[in-house]
Amino acid sequence: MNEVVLEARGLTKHYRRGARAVEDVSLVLRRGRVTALVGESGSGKSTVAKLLARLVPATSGEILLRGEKPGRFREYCRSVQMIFQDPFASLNPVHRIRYTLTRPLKIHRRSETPEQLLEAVQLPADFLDRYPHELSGGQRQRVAIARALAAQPSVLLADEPVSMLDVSIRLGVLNLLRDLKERLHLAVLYITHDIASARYFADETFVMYGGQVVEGGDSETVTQHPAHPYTQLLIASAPDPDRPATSTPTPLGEPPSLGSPPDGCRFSPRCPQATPRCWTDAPPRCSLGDGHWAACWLYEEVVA
Amino acid sequence: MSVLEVRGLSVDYGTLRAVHDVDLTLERGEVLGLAGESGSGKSTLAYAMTRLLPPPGVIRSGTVRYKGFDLLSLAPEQLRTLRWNDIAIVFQGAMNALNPVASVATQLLDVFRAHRPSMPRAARLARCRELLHLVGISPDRLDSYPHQLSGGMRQRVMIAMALALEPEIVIMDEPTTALDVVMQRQILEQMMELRAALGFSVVFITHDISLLVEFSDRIAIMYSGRVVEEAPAQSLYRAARHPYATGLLGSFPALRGPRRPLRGIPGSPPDLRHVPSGCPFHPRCASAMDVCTARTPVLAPVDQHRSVACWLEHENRGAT
Amino acid sequence: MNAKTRAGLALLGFFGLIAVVGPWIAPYDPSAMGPDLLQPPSGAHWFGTTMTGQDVFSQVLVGTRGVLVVGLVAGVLATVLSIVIGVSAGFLGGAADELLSALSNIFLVVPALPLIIIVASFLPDSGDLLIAVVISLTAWAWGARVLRAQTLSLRNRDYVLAARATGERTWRLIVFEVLPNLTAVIASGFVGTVIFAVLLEITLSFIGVASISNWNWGTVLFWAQSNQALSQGAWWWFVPAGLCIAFLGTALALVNFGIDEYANPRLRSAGRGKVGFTPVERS
Amino acid sequence: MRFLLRRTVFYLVTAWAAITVNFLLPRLLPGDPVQAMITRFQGRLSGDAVQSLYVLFGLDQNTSVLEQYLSYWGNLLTGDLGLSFTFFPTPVSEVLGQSMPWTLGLMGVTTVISFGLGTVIGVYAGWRRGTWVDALVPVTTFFSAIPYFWLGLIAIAVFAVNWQVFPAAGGYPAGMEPGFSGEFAGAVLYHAVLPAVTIVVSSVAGWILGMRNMMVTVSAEDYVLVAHAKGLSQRRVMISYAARNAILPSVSGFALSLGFVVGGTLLVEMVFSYPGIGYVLFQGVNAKDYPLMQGVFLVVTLAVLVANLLADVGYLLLDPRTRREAW
Amino acid sequence: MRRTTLFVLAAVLAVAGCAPSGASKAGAGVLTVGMPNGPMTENHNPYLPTSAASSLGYRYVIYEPLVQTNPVRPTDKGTPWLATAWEWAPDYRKVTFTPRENVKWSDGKPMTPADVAFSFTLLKEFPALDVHSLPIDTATVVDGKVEVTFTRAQFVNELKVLQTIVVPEHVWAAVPDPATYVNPDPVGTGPYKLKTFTPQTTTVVRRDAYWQELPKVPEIQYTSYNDNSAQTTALASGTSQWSYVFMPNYKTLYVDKDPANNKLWFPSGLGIHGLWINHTVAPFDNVALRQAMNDVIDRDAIFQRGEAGLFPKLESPTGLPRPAGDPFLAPEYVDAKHEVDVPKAKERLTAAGFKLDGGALKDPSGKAVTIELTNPAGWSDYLTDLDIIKNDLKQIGVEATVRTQTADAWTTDFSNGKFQGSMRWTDTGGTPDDIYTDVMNGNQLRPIGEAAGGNQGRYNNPEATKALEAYENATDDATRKASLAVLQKIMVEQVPMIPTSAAPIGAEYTTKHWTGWPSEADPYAPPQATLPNAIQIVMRLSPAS
Repeated sequence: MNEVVLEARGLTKHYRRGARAVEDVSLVLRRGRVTALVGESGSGKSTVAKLLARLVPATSGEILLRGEKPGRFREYCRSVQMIFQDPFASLNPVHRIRYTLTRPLKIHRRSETPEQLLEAVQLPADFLDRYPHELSGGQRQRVAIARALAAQPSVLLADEPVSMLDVSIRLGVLNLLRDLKERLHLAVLYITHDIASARYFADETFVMYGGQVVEGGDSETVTQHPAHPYTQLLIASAPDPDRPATSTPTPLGEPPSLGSPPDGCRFSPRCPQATPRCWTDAPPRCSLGDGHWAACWLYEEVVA
Repeated sequence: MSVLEVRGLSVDYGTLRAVHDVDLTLERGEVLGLAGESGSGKSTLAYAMTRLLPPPGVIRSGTVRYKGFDLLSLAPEQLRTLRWNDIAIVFQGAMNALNPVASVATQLLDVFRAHRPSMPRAARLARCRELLHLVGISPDRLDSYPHQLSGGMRQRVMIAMALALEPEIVIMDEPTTALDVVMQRQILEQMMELRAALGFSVVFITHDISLLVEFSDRIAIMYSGRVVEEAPAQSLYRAARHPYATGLLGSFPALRGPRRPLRGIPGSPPDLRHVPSGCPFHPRCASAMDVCTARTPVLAPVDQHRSVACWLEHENRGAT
Repeated sequence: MNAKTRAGLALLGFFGLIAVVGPWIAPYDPSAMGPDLLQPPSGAHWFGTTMTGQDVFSQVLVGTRGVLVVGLVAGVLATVLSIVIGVSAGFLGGAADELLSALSNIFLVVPALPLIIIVASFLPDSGDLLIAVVISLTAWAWGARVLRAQTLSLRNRDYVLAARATGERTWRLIVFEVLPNLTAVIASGFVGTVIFAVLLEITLSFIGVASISNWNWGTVLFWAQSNQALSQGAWWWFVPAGLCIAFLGTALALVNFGIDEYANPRLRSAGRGKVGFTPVERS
Repeated sequence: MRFLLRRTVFYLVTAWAAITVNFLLPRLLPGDPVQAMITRFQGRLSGDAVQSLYVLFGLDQNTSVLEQYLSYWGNLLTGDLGLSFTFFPTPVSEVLGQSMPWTLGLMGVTTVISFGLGTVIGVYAGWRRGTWVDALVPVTTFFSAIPYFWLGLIAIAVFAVNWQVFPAAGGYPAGMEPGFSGEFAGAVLYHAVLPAVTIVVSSVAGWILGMRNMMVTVSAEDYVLVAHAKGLSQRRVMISYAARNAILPSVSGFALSLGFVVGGTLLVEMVFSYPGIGYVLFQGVNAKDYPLMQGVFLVVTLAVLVANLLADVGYLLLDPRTRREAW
Repeated sequence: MRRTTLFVLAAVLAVAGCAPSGASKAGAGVLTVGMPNGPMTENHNPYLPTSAASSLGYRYVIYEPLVQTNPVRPTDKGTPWLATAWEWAPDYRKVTFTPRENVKWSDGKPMTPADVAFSFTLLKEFPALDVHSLPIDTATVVDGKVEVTFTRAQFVNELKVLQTIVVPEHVWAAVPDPATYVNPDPVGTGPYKLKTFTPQTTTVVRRDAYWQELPKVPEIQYTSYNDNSAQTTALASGTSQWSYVFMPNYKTLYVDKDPANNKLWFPSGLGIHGLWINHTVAPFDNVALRQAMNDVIDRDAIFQRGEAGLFPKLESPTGLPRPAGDPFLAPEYVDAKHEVDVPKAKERLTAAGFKLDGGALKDPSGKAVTIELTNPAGWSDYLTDLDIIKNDLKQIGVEATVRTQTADAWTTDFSNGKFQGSMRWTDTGGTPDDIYTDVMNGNQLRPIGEAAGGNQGRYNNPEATKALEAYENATDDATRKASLAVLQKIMVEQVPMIPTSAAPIGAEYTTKHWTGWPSEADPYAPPQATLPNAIQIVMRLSPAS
């Protein structure tokens, strides 16, 4: 098993206005592995990333870096870096690329040059004197990755790193991330709403719904043999040109309001297999073998 | 039989040419998919057809034939009566497409007020309820304001509004990009049911080609302001001919079946300010030849159902 | 940059030039009393003379510097204050925000003109610079409010978060990440404050709160008014200084149009014709 | 509820702070009311009068500022604003009562007119960008850059002295007795024309520009495009979709400017000798009339606060999005 | 403009304009009086300087004084008014009035000697009402006469005592606090009674009966304009028939509008304006320097340009305006006249050890002589005066700068002795004592930083103080003459303050509707409508044919 770098235990975030964005999330990130966190918009997956990056304080729960409680933020962020979803928003428009890349090198007293960072993300060195608006989306996201690499982190939190990019260049960025992971032996958290890309890119996949992780396990297992009804719905809904024309229509319903989530299982109002118990009691994590688990009453017996 | 015929449409955006000499035909009752990446001109094309392109967009050439009229030659007042009554649009990003300070009812009723002035108020209201019901929203949502609705509900309201006058054509511009996959499927499936029931034609614009393959009858793929390939959805999916179309199809990871290797397309989509000479795709094309850098291929039929704009095809055709 | 902005900058440059060279090119000592009392404009006195025989043209020329200096100094000070308070409040949030917001709200609520009159009467010598300081004290609050709102919206932009995630200190986030993106807002606020300061200074001179020993356009108007120039038919004593103020204010406003258009690209595009009907211009 | 509570706390804190500042400000002024009166009378009131005036104004007792502050609050809470020195022994509330209607009448009405006119022109200028309406913007900007007193004085010179079409000064003819008669109302209107027109001319540009820019910005919003696509009439799109949204910032600006109606009248009333509250403040400041100044400041401050409240409420009513936050 | 406006900053305001004479019924048997004093509140208390009655002057057509005195001719015997006779004790600590009989209050009750005594007692008991701070001891009715005693000699206050107005005891005795009494229904002995009040205009109408022949003016309208400008306009258009207001150019603004009728008369009283010098600031404690400054300051320029020809120039080096001061002039100064004399000034300076070095004056210690002249910003006539003085002083090498302050800051600084030179007025009264006390009374000396009620220049001369005391307390004319001569000598030779202009008691009036106004030719009373003499003028007015 690869070394555990970052561990989250029971992370919970409630916002002041009462939104319960993240509820009791536990995660483990290992060196050299990509962990995917999949969910719809509003499921709380981005909040998890910000919690792990310590950009927002957690309401409860703890984060362990290499098994220890992390110290000062600067030390912490040297090990844990984040890549944001929108490369058009995550680079300050008023700074040249050189500034954006030099700053983290200075902050973390790294000896590399910004040129080396650009090279690592396969961009030419003459990009240093350009402004973000002169770059395409894919190039920007590469710059953002280079910035994250400047600190020589061991963990990379990638929050939907390709969802804002054009389809044709998404692969390039994902492949770059994978290469870097291999080369630098990084632990990567890959957050996405596209479960198909999690299958391709991530070793492990966790599925979030309504602020909670509902299923987790090996990516291939989770995508090919989804256990939780929500994961099943997610996979059934994904666009699929090979899909038989006579598939069952998708059930109607809305994602839960995080302000006042339903009691019990948060998916229960939309769940075609919900039992009265699902409405009242939160389901436990039920292990399905090989590290595959689901938080669903359907698998209670398996646990027992 | 075609309901809409676009011929030689060119659109400038300031000094940039965003749509380049496009021909397109929409058959009655079909779903025509319009695919392409950002800057490919797919949305510009759709808005230009209805002359809704905001400034500084200017239409430079072409005709858009609908029921014997050329939409581009109509006086504003004539065009106004055609709009929505005949051609409705479902916009992307439903958050901004609904007037934030007006209730759902007001915005629905506006349509009747403009196009069915003689319709009694009670009938209008009844129709509004019916429409909401049609798209699966409880009619008591009529008094809601847009911000009180979820993204999916807003998009459904937009669809209800688009269908209010039972138009001939519905243009759907990335109707589901802001929504997650479950909601996306719900809405598209519903739309297709309604189309089957009401019989309108759809122009479906999206960058998600796998979605298009699943939901449309015919697909036109745009690149840098031009249509590069046009073919029935399934045949395009099985065997795309234009290298760009092939690359695009190869960029989507498959959820089912074996893990195919993904190819993707190298390079970046073209910047309209610096369009490459010749075939605009040639810098990213693995099969590029000398001719590709010099001359721009035109869209030409390669078989009964398919047209492609690529020198490879032209050569093939010439060879046979 | 469009024609309006260029016109504004040109006019502003002209006044700036006068502010620099005015005292040297003035044909007379503006305070010197000459023998020609209350004469209409003539070759010798382009803008005529006052009741004590002073040359109005020289007074307007010499007075330009005072107006611009006060406008600029007050503009700079108020802008700095509004940045410090507004941006800090917006960025820091929490108790600091509550406190700083309350401070700016109080300054917005307390009546400004009386406040200035009171503060000015405290000062031993109400010269140009002090007046500028006092004006800036009353002029910063609105800017601070606007900047706070803007900062609030910038604070959680991804690039600020990203910079924070790389380990930047808070002050660096404010100064190097947030502030540069507020440039247009700050510039527009600065120009607005200069307009406000110029008008206020002239008003203060006119009602005799600011020192009248320093020549500025307000002082000219003060003397004209206290001698009832208009009733005496001496329009030349009253009109030039007022028009100068109006032109200076217009120049600044035109510059601000330019800044607005820079900050809001939607204002920039020179769209014409009916909105909602794309023009068809077949070539 | 939370929102309302927060706003309430905000208003209370601001009111307290502003009223305290208002209490302190006059006391920080150099000079005292008696000296000011001696100066005003310039030798007609001999140095001997000083003592009698101190007694008259009740300034002969030495009370600490803190005591004064406490009794000030005590009086304020019972609605007693004290006696004016300038108009001794008329109560401040009476002086204010006498001048407020004039200020509110003139400034209130012109602010409404200016806002209405500016908004309508701004809507058209923004909608018909690049046409002649749009050209009004620089012209009105020029007028707004003119110092108000100068514009007013020129207007008087031209329209009251040169072509005597309007009266130059006052709220009604000297010697006419105020009352609810048609004659009096007519005279008041007639006297208000010149000040009102100059106020509108010098303040309308801000509304035009703000509204125009918002119209331009809003016109590019999707929902305006949708409205066009729906085939609605131009008028309907312009008013119900573009203007209805564009007006939101203007409305809160308008409410706030209503608050400055009371405080912003000094120059108008000075130039046109209008018998309003600005002129009273002017007299009070010159006479070091603490009670009067405090009274005016109080009214001004409360007006601004009430206007802020109005702005909040206006936003609640006009923008359904904020309603959820509030209730 | 300044002082003539009660509200100094009112200068700020505005231009002239012409109120079309809408509702004003000027001419039709109405006398219209105007004052530039701003809106009024209803307050008819005749004692309070803050009341509308005082501000506009109508208190003096409703209430009347015991004796009418003429400040323009202060030594003339007063005219009996509510007192038919009065007699001072030789030490001027007691005065006995013989109240007029057959005088009726406007409520029909007769005026009694008790009312007179009550009026004095009222002033004694309520110091707040006693603006002149008269040291009243007792006021008693003795044999139908009223005896008023004082704790100090009242020779110099004679006019103030005689002008005391009489109020009805039956009304005022019931008033709990006369100082806060707005007197809503004034009851007086005068020929007019209140008709209406509005903040802008107060109207009084003629009563049916009066103790003497009724005046010919049936109604007087007192209008308060907001500022000088509006008042000037009203005068020019004839809307206002009688006012006093400072105008920067009375010929253009007023007289030329109707040269036949628009008149003004600005007679001197016994009060002056001049350049006050701070004697605690070196080298201005040097008399030679003060004399030299006095020598070069051009009174004529100040009269013409600074004071718009309205405030008569002061030519007597004694500081006494003429002709009002004529009876007081010491023989040696009767013909003395100030002349600008630069050479003489330079001589004086050289003799005292000053040096003129390249146009700059150095004091005996070698320091350059500079002076900062201060005045409130709004007071344009003073500021113009200072400008003229600045140019004059340049001739003897004194570098003067002019600085403006707010009126309040200036008032404070001036009384605290924190100034170098300022234009200011002196007190006005019935004898030169008011002027001289204000300028040089040692009893009013206060340290720098402490407010002084007079002698703000901190002129310290025991001889002057002694002479003032002698003058005030003298019991015979010879002593008075002698001490007055000493004071004049000090004024001329020591120059404690540099007098520049007389403080006139001036007014504008039109003869279009009413004639009989006081004038240079017939100086029976000062022409202002706010003085006790106003009723004398109204009595003399008759309709123009």
